[in-house]
Amino acid sequence: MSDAALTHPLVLCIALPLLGAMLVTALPRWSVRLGILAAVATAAAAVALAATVWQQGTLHLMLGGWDRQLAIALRADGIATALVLMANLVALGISVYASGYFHDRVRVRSFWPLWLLLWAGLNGLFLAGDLFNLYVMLELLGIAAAALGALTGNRDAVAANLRYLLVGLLGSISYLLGVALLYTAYGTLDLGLLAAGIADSPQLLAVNAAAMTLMVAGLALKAALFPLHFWLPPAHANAPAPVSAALSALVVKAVFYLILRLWLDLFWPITGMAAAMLPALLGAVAIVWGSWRALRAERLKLLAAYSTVAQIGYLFLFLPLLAATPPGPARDDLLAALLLMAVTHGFAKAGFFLAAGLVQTNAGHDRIDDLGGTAQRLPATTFAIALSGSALIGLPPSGSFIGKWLLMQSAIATGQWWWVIVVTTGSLLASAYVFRVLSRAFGLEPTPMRFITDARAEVPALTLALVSVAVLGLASGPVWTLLGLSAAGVGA
Amino acid sequence: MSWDYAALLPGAIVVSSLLPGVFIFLLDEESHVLRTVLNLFGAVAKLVLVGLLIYGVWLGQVFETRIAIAPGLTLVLNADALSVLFVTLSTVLWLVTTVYAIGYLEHSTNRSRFFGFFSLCVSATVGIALSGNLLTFVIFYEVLTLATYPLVAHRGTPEATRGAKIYLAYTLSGGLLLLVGAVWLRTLTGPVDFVEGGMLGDLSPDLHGQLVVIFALLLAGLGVKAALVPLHGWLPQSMVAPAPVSSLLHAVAVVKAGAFGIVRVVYDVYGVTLASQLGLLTVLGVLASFTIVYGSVLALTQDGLKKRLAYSTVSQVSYIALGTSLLGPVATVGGLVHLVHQGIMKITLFFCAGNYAETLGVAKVSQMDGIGRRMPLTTLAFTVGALGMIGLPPIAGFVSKWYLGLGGVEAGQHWVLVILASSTLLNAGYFLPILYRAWFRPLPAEWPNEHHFGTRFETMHALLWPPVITAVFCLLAGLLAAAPFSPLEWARLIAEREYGL
Amino acid sequence: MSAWLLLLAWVWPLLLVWPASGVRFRQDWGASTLSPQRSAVPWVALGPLPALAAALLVPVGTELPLPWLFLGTHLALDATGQIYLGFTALVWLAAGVYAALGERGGPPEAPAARSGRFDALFLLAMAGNFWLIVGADLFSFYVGFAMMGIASYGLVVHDGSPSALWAGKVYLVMALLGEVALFAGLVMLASETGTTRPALDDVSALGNATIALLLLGLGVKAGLVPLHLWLPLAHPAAPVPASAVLSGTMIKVALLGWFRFLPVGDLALPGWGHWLALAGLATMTLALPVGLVQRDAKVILAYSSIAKMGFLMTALGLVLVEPALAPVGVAGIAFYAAQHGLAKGGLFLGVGLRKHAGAPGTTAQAAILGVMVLLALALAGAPFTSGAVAKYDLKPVLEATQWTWIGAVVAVTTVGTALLMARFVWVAASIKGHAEPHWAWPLAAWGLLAALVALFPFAFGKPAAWLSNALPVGIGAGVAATVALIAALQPRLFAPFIGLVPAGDLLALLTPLLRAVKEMGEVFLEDLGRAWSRVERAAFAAFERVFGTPAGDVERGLRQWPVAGALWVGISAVLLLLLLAAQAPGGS
Amino acid sequence: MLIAQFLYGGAGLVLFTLGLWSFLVHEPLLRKIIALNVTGAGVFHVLIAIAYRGDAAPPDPVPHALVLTGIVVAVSATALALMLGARLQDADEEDQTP
Repeated sequence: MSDAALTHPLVLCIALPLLGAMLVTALPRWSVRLGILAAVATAAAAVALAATVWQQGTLHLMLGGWDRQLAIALRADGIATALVLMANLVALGISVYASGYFHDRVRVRSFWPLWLLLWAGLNGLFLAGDLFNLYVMLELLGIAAAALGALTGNRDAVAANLRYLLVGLLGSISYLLGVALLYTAYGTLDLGLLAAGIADSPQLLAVNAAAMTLMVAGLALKAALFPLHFWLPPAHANAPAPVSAALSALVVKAVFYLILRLWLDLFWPITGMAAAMLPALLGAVAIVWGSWRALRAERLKLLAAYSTVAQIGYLFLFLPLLAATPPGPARDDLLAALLLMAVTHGFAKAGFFLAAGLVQTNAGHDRIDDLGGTAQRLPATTFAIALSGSALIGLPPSGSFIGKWLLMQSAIATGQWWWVIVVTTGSLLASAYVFRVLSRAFGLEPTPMRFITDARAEVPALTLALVSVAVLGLASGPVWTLLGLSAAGVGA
Repeated sequence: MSWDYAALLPGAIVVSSLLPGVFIFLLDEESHVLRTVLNLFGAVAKLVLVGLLIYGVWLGQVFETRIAIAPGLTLVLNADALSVLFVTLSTVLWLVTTVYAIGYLEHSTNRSRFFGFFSLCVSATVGIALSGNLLTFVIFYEVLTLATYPLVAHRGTPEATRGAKIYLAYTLSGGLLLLVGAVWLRTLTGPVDFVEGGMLGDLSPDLHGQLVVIFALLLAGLGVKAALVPLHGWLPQSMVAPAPVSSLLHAVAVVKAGAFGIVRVVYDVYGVTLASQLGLLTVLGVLASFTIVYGSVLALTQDGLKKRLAYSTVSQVSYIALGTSLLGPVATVGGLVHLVHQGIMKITLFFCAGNYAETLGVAKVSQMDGIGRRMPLTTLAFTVGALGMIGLPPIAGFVSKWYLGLGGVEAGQHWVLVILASSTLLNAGYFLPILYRAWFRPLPAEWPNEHHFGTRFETMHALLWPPVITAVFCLLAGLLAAAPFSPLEWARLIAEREYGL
Repeated sequence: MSAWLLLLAWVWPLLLVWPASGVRFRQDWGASTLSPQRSAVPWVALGPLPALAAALLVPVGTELPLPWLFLGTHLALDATGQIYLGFTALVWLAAGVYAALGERGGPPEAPAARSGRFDALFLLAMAGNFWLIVGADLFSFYVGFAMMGIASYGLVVHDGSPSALWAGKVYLVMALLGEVALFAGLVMLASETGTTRPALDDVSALGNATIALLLLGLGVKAGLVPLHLWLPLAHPAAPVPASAVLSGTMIKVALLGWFRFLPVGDLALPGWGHWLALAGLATMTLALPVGLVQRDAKVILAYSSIAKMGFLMTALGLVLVEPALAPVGVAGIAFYAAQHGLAKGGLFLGVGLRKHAGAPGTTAQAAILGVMVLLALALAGAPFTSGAVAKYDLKPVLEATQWTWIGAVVAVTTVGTALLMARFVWVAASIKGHAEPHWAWPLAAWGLLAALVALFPFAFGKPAAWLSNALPVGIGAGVAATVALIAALQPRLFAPFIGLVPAGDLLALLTPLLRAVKEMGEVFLEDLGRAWSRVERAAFAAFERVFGTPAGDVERGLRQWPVAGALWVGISAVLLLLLLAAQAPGGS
Repeated sequence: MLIAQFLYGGAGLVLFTLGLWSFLVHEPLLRKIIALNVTGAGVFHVLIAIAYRGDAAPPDPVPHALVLTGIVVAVSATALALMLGARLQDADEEDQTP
């Protein structure tokens, strides 16, 4: 078992970036090359993992040879696999982009170890099968993210990311207390065993409810659910572009993934419609408020950050709809839609931030009102913004279009039509903020002579954006397939 | 899905302009020749494919491309008689417009961007035409919005960006309403396929209330592009676009997409019978009639030639909606045939307006004195288009008007004649003074901004011949209206199928 | 084969439009603008030849179905059509020769270009005129009618003078009104009969609205009072050959339309018939006195045309009342129309010739005046003229009616017509023209036309008819002679009457009203525009207020730890409560 | 001993609450960091209390492992926070003495 286990894609996904982190720390002069190598290897492992899950269904792995109660449990079901695949491809894109982004030696040498650690944390979070490992990965992610975010070193970035770090710690501690309560009651940390325990013990309602509150509230803080998003815009807007991309596209998504896991897998028996309404309501406000603030943002990256606040809101809308939908194809559709929204946003937001970074580097600033010349000079970059922007709005043929379609369909079918109004308003506001940027690309500045000016930076941005629009929108069937293969694992 | 010829052709028709479009984006700005080759290749290839399609449909072959984008959500492209009508219109006019645009933008900037989006725009239009279900329609409808926005904003002047923003605000809001309507309808029925005669007939009467609301949503969404008053505000504003774009927006792509959508929803989703039972046709008829008159009244007051034409479009496109709103095959023929007729007439007018602006710098009606003597061919084409718009025989516009009027009377809605009569008079009111100036007033001593292109003709070839050709189309569509394969005959075929005759 | 002449009759003039216009599209546009040289070939004169040939060679009853053309075309020639085609082609021919070889274009700034335009429009109107005659389906009629109507606008405003422009405007507005009414009428007719080539028994079931629309639509063209307003303005304003065809042929097509689309001879329509007859009488009664007080020869002729059309409408009305009269009536009306068309065309051309052909006082001028007197007599219906013969044919119609007084009225109008013609001759005699060269051909063509008018009674009329009508014409001549004598002795006696009513009579009353309405509309639109722009400005200002000010950092408060923490704790507490409440006994 | 377990656990919860309160209310960074550590300590207390499985049985190793890991995490996080805080202070001082 253990020999085979070490080369299992589940393990490799976590081990490779860790190994890479160690290597780049040990050999800082080679950090870019080693970093890229680790990135490619990790992404390959993630693809291999996806292929395995595609063929075999949900994977389980107990590391260390101990029994289920104690072992480090790894697990990859459809949701996790889809997110891992998304995260790793996005991370690969970010890595390529980052390899040309930093020029200052100190930054280059700090970036790669932290980045690979963050990556390991991400994969760990998606794949961990027990609450404690989830906690460790959560902390790893939080610390690495805050450190990366502060990398630019300017005052605003440091202040914002210090706040982010503290928020993250507070959330983690809250989560840990919840874990402690659950362990008190059930004596296990394994997700599967706990789920069974909670389902069988309605009498432990108070403990369950308290644990859930602590964990979900802690995570909601880290997931920046309105009004707990206060830390996000400054932190994401002031980080270096590749870091912003990772933070907005991946880190927040990973935390949401954990909430979803808890909500659907663990606490499903005790979460009623009422409880689901609260996050959804906050999500709805997040959509409107986040989009509005994005529209009013003066800087491109701040706009993108607020857009993340809004986009996270969409994901929370799914909770009451899931609560109202009995298991069956309709619920599968809903889960797929949720996943599709998350994945699409991952690709799109990463592409957006990378492109924004390019604009910022080129113009020397990212004030939207003064971007005219730059936007027109960089057609490929502007295209990336346009494509990812349409995915953010939810225009066809992006993945989020299908997500929103199914979301609205479910809202109407379950009688919760008010979410349709929210989604519509959000889309309108999103159009407004996206096109506010794009309209800068049409000016009287000289014609750009070629499409791509800086391939290493523009190709990743454009590719990510393109995936969010064309691939996910026109071929989202695999998401269902992945879900179907692991239908047993999710909430049902 | 099987990948045989019949399953590939509709998809190939969409892709035939999409792929060149993508390559054009990637081209360097200086690659004039390659870009022109790609443009023309796309246009001609599409024309050939559409030719194959017409032939196949005529033989009774069924063409359908299906791509499952998600379980239960399928992109369907197929060709029924109605699609063929719109596809042919777009493809033919696209070829003409491409030639025109190549000439028009000869020395302009950002051509790769322009022609890239131009191709996307046509791909989306053709996609709309071939959509086999509401989902597909919605997707291409939105893509069309996105593809046309950069074209409207192309000039980059403050007015252009402003016009483009207004365009976007209207069309995206409309698109959302359409989306909500489509989603809602889907929750009631499952996939909403376009079926001749409608697919909601069997629905329980309990749901009729919801159907009315859904229709309102769909109509609001489609009405924006079709420029139904009061949703028409974007259209005159988007006149800042270059002339080929205005032509495309007003004649082929955008407004037609809206009107075509209304036709689809009424005939192939609701079915005329149900739509009439629910009172929806009356609403549509009233809106269309109001738009027809209102648009023309506003056109009377415009001095800007393109603005006048834009308001004229507002008015004329509603003929299609009017035809749709009248129960009975004759009116249907009138509405459908106007889809084509308005297209060829209006594109002629816009080409001519572009020629005046490019050649002489004339953009206002008040500057057009004697212009017929400086640009006789262009002005002849303009005259044919304008008289056609008024509905004078034997030009195409009369054919539409005749069928609309007859359809109205057959449906017992005699007021339609009043609308048509007022529209005729109003159209005459804003077109004939232009013709009077152009042909009967003396020339000015100097034109605002005159160019010579070194040809023996009044302007460069690429600008001159497209309007002449479309003007000939206008005449032929009228003179040969009863001949086989004329737009009228196709419209008759469609109407027969929709009414199961 | 001869059936194809029906097609050629109107296609041929269309084919000539291009060469006649003299336009060259390839030229050095930098150096000059379009100034087409008048072609050496008299294209315009060649235009009516196939139509004339068709009238002479194509047997009645010939049909040429062309289902692919337009909305399904069916060309055919019936007896009425043959008469119409004949006289129409003749008048167009004479006018065409005049236009091609005599008339020299408008004002000096661009005479050549303007005449190219004139020739093209002249041929278009001609083609329309022929098409509507040879077309048996209502589309052909409408196409021809519209082509003729719109192209004629260009003929009316040809010389570009303010009065011509005004006349053109009035003409165009009324023509369009007529056209939309006709369109609506035809649509309803097609709907009610289910065919676009209505036979007599098809149209017997027309609704009242349809009939009303057809009467109105064609009534404009026919000069039915009060729809005649354009006529006395437009006919004189147009150049002479255009006036000739406007008055000679174009206004007659209204009658043809009524023959085709009303149940003439099939169904008694006493209501509509009487109305039409009365309207015709009213038209005559108004036109004759107003015509008498006009100064301009062409205006007098225009009023005479109105009066004649009034007479024909009366006759048609009576036929509508009594279907049995139709065989006689329809032929009679057609003949009368033909006779009037030829005579009136001749008179209009004569006015032109008086002005330009030869110096005043020459023999040629005297001869022209002599021929004009002859034509005027024919028009007045003097014995041994075509007028008398034509009217004789309509006698049965007038006598059959129960309105016995109508004979008296018609007699009075005959007197009136004679007076009007006398007034015309008086005015025409005093025309002082200036000589222009090259008048041989126009004179020859005109002479031919006049000869036809002169021979008309002997060719078509029964001898019994030659002397009819003598009494009223005689009375008219007598009165006219008396008046002329008095006027010659004491010119100031009648002077106050001349010009008492301006050309266009009722229009003079209407114009201020129309102007007021227009101004009101403009004020209204302006107010509307102002109100709208105020709303727009307000909205824009509101938009600016929001988006013009910097967004600021409104989340600063939220980022205060106590605030954020309290929210966090609060949300947690609510979540906990919701979880507990949902699961508590009694909770849902 | 059950009472001791409860007391220990209860004290942990109290510490958690106090730490939380202090973290939210007090502005200086150092106090916040300390408060967070106190909060963490509260959780660790609870975990240690859980580990007790009666006098006879050895304590449960899992909570202990959690605590140990938690401490490591807390230490590194504290270090990072302090470093960021120091950099912030540097930046502020630079601002004040240009």
